[in-house]
Amino acid sequence: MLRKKEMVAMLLAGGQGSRLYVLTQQTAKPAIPFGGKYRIIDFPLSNCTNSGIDTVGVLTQYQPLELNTYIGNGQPWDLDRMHGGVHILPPYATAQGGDWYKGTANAIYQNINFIEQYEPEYVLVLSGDHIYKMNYNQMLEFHKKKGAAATIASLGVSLEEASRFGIMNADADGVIYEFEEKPAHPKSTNASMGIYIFTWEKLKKYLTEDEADPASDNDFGKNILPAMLAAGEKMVVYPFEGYWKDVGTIESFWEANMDLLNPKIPLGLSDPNWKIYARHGALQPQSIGSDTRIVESMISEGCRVEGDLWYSVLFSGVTLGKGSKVNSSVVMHNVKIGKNCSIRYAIIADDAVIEDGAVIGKSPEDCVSPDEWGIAVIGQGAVVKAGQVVGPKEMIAPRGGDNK
Amino acid sequence: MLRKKEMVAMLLAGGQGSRLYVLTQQTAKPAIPFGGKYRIIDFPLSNCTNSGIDTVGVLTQYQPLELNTYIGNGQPWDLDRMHGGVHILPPYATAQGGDWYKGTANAIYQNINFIEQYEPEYVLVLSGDHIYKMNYNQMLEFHKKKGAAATIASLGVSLEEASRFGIMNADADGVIYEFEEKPAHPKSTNASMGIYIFTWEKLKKYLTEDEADPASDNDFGKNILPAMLAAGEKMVVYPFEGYWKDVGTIESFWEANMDLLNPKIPLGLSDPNWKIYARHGALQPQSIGSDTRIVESMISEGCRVEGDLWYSVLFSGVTLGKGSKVNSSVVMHNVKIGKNCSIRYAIIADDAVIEDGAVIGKSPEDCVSPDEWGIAVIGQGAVVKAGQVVGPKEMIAPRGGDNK
Amino acid sequence: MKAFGIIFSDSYSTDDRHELIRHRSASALPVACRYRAIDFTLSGLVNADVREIYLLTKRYYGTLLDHLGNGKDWDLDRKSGGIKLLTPYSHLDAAAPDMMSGKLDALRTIIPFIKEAKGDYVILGQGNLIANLDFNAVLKQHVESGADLTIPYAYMEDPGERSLVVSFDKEGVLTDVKLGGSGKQDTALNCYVMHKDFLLAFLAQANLYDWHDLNRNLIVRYMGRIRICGYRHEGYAAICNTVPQYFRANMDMLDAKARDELFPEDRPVLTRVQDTVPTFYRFDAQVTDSLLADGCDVDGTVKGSLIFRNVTIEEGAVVENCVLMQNTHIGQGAVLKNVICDKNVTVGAGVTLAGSEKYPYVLTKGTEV
Amino acid sequence: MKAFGIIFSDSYSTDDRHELIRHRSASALPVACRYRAIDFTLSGLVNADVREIYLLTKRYYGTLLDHLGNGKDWDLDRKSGGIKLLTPYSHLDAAAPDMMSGKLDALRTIIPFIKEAKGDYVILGQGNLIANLDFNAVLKQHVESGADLTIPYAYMEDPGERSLVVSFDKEGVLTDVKLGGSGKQDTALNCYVMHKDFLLAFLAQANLYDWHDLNRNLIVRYMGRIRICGYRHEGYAAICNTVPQYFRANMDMLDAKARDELFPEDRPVLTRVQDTVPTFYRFDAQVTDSLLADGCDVDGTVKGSLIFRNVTIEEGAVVENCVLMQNTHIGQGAVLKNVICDKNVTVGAGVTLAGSEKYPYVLTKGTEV
Repeated sequence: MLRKKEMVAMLLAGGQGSRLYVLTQQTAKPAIPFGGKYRIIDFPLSNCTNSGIDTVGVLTQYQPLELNTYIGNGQPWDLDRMHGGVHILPPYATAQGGDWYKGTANAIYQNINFIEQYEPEYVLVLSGDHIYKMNYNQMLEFHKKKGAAATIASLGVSLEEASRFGIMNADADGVIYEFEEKPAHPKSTNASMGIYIFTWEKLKKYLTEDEADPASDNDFGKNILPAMLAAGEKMVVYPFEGYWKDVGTIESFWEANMDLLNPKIPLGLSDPNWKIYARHGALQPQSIGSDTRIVESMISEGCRVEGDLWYSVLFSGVTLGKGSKVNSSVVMHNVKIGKNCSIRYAIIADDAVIEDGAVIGKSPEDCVSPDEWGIAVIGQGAVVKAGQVVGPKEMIAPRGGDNK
Repeated sequence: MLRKKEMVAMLLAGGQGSRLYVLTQQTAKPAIPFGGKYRIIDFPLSNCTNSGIDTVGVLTQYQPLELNTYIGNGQPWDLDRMHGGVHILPPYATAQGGDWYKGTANAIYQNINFIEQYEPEYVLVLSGDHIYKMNYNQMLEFHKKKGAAATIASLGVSLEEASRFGIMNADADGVIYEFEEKPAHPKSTNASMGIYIFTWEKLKKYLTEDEADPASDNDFGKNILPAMLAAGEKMVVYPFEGYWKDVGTIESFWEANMDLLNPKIPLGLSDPNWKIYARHGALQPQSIGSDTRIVESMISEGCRVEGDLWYSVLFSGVTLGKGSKVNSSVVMHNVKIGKNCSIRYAIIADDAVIEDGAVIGKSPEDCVSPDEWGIAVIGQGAVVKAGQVVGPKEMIAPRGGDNK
Repeated sequence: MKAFGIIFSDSYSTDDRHELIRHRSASALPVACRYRAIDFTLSGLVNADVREIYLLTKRYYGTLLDHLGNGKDWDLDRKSGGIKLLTPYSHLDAAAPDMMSGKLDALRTIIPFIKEAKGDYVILGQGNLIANLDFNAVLKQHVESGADLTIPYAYMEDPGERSLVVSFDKEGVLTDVKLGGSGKQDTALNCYVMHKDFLLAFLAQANLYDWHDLNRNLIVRYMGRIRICGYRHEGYAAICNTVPQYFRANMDMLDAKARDELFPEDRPVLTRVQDTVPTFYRFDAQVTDSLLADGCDVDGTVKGSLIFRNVTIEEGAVVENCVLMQNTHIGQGAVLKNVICDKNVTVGAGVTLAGSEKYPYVLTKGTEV
Repeated sequence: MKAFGIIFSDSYSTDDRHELIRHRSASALPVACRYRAIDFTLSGLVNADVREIYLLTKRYYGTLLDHLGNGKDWDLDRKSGGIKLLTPYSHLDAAAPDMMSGKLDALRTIIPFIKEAKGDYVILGQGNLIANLDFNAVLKQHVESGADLTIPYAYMEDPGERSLVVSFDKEGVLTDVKLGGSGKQDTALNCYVMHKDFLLAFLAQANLYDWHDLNRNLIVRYMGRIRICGYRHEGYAAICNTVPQYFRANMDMLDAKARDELFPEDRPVLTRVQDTVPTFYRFDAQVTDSLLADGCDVDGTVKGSLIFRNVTIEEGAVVENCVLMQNTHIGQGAVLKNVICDKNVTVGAGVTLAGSEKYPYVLTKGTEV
């Protein structure tokens, strides 16, 4: 009695995300809090819902508990469906034994049966570490119109940035004739956003062939796409305009949060027609005390603010004590900041406790050399003692975790 | 904002269930269809819901796709909760690497973090291969009243049966002083049903100690329970009265299905106050043709019956052609049986096709010797050709599977 | 080409002698062993991916609400959209017309919701239509034909005096309408497809001239002035405005062809899940040419009947050409012919009841005889 | 000791001059930046594990239905139980009394549902009570005290003329009641806890004698004849029968103690999730002593005010001692003092508005000034 789905989304929730250091020590990357009340995965999931895609597989094998609990039955994203909905897909054992996911392509390969249940014509492959809003349905229309085997979303970058990306060289019609991974001398500026639509029948063929090749890394970028290109499949570029950010490093993660405070950044978080959904707690309204100054900042439910806030993002349930000053920082859920603390250019993860008078981070202008400066990071649940000083670039491990 | 749960259930969905042969070749044991419209796992899940337990972890690593799709968001069992609900818990990787579940105790051990999210006082451990109705909440009241560290549900068996079970020897107050695994000379008849309530704090201690012991099999029956007894923890027997059946073999699985047709068996499937829930398709009512004889049988939605049925269970969507005779058999979902077939003492798994005139199985009285007789089993999606004869005890592999 | 749906819970033109809907919405009529009438229109909309549905209720809609529950069984428990109830007094302004008097009045009370609806096209449906309409096809034809209004119709036997019989020219444009008729007739299915803006303009007009009757004003008055096209539904269709129509529609289900038309595999009919057990056939059961729901326990003889959920038929009882709704209990040796038992009816041992084949004997809800 | 709940969507004793509830149920009053009044009673029941709740509505309950949606946000979208709507005309028999006239009449129309309810005890609640009652504790005391009827009460400032002021003897048994009073008074919270059988017997009595008023007949008439005990609620409590009461209850929320009593961590108050973004504070924002919901955009001065979701306050605007409901827009340089803006109000640039602290200036829904 199952009905077919035109397109199924497979979200690569990825590995450890080690360039986020202490932030991912106990949390899968897509589950990291972002933007005051979201987690990274809320962006691709909400994009799916808003694009009318109601069947999403989330491929994960690393620290899935938080992600699992967070996604739950999918209700916050309207993905609690009778047929379809969101499913977490970890590796599993068969009568022939079991394998961990060897690469992005292998992760999809191992879940061919999941996909085939819905008899889709197309499969959308997404990753879990990008912040953007995108209508995948429009991309699908483009894919169909072009009659492509694969369509890859592409962002126009500057020529100098291009050497940090996977670059797609395409003809005037958008048909790709070459891939270059982080080219020293880029020939074009079409950077791959890691968002693919495949005609399922084609993808299945190449996944199967790739799996049979013991030398393959079983990776989309390294193996599947080049193999398709080499075989002469029609692969096209889908130009995307708008805000897109990879949040795979501490710096880019911090920047992406700061971007939200900039009214000129075209993410449009508040657009009622393209809401970003998230799972919420049941919290009081935010309360602002008697003697505070809050400038160019974002504050969420359940915060109690008695101190000053400049250019910062407070996630829900944060307490900020009297006399404390927070500047250009990201303060995640339920962080408790005591009195007279100074916090600058820092990321403070969920449930951390910053005791009275602690000093965390520094402004770049207060640093002696550019090398001295960097974002200070306090791990989940860590305690910074009263009066303790945490320098710029320093990282404090989460409670129960290892220092670096 | 999470609220505590008094008791969390952990359901050991188990390994391959190899004594069910072709039935489990492509399906995890708890996902096997049972009783006309259920699957085995519906029984413990419905027991949980009916007992007011709304948080269930399902531990599985073998062929989870069907189970995953079946359980989905938990809605059929009313387990689609905002907080709690049913969660499939496969093995996962951490920063230190990942492990498959080594044993029943290790499976729980690996999910300590899942349990601790709910800060439960008690943990209920269930297995996924028993058919019974039980109020776990009454068992919890008993556990609390007794002040036990562990309470084990027990079935009174006959002295001769006792040597096939794990036997618990207890004093007059029900306090256990000895476990015996399949004793040749049983001292008592309290058989363990594999249903445990533990005070979580105690269980956590013994799980952690057990994990540290490299010599352990990490098994509840072999390691955890004896260790607790040896350490002098109070462990009590909870006497259960009612129908209970382990369906771990082809014979016991067939018998349990036949038991449903016997009005004297006290399972009470139809009791409106203790419904067994299941995920349903959207099917027409059952239609019965012009010239049929249906005796002592159970038929589900979507069946089209034109043939005769004696002492059999038809799952939903079965077609039975004119002139065919089915006797003492279990015919699972969407099986198509052609005309003039003879089916006796057989189990036919989902989606199998039995073409016209096929002969499957035999009645015991038609067999020359008792050794000749046994249940014939047709695997999922298998095709039995027109006129083909499948003898008693024979097994036909599922479509795409291996013969034995 | 997104559409939204508006379903009328009642037909506003049912027979007063229709005992089965005296205390329930016409949409809540139990049909075909395990459904309520509304399941067909609701599933039709869901199968066409219409997930924004307004349900306009009148009186005695409690049973209907119980049936719909939170909408989960139709996957209509959505964060935005899903099914929205518009019940009497829920949104009424003192100055608004009465939802009770006619479909057009009911529509006029919900103009603000129509304005805010997200779809461009609107499907007006009626909850007591028994047909599996392919609303995607209707919509597609509506858009491609350039019609202002599209009316689905079917070639039906004896549509009855309260139905609209329709005629079209070669291009499929409506040329004539009349009320009722015997024999096979092209009959309107009380559904309408149009652009949202067209509906709003029509309702503004209706408000200005104080029109009340939907059919009379939208179809009869506008015929020839706007482009009204028909969509021919090829499958089974029935309207249950009277008890005999209701009885016939149920009996039609015994025909496998009608059933396959009503329950095609690719457009399943969804209903409330009740978690009933399979049906048990005991030693003395003799069941032929019948449809049964789950949850029954049969030890008697059943011929050419429809047996709903949780019906018990004891040993020696004979049930012929009957419709027995949920929880009917037929005692030992009772004999029933041409009888409709509404829910929770108990027929004692040995009782004999016989109705006319044309106008069956109806035992109302909860009766014990 | 299982209980079920019955919530009255309206108080049946509100002030006619209460503009804020002219077109919405009293239960749907927006309070404390992000809640509707009913959230408190509903969450109280859910936190006491009561999952069988009947909601009795009267008029204009559309907003309330929108707020409740499918009940998911309170985890009340259950297969059996959950929240059940009893709306006018949904189940009424022609002979039944009118749900509109009084609480007792409304209860008399739902006797069949009370009979079928699964709980042994019933909690009658009122949707416009602003208090986080620990219903588990109330139930426990009710059972242990051997009372026939337990009335939760709180020591409240100026309860107002429509409230019931109660006195008890040393054993906690009700000895006196009077209407209203000024200063601090022990005030009944319009909740009642009793055994289901007691309620049914009382309703049968009410039917026989044609009683209409719940308080007068259940409490005044029975005082001294049955054992009526009080349950003292120690936390914050307010009843919003008048606009000044409503204004005061909101302003009370600026007090952290009152807020902590109303939102204890172990009994969270659940409300409809609206997926709003965090609140933005722009360069010229000056916010002090205020509560704000998510989704606001503040570039002006806000003092001692409650700002609901999606409110915009432009540069140079000053908002003091105000309650601004969802989607209020305050233009550049506007100055507001002691003002309540209902939803979707727009105040133009430079406009100055000032109400009395005791009886604030109310701008009704959608007003543009």
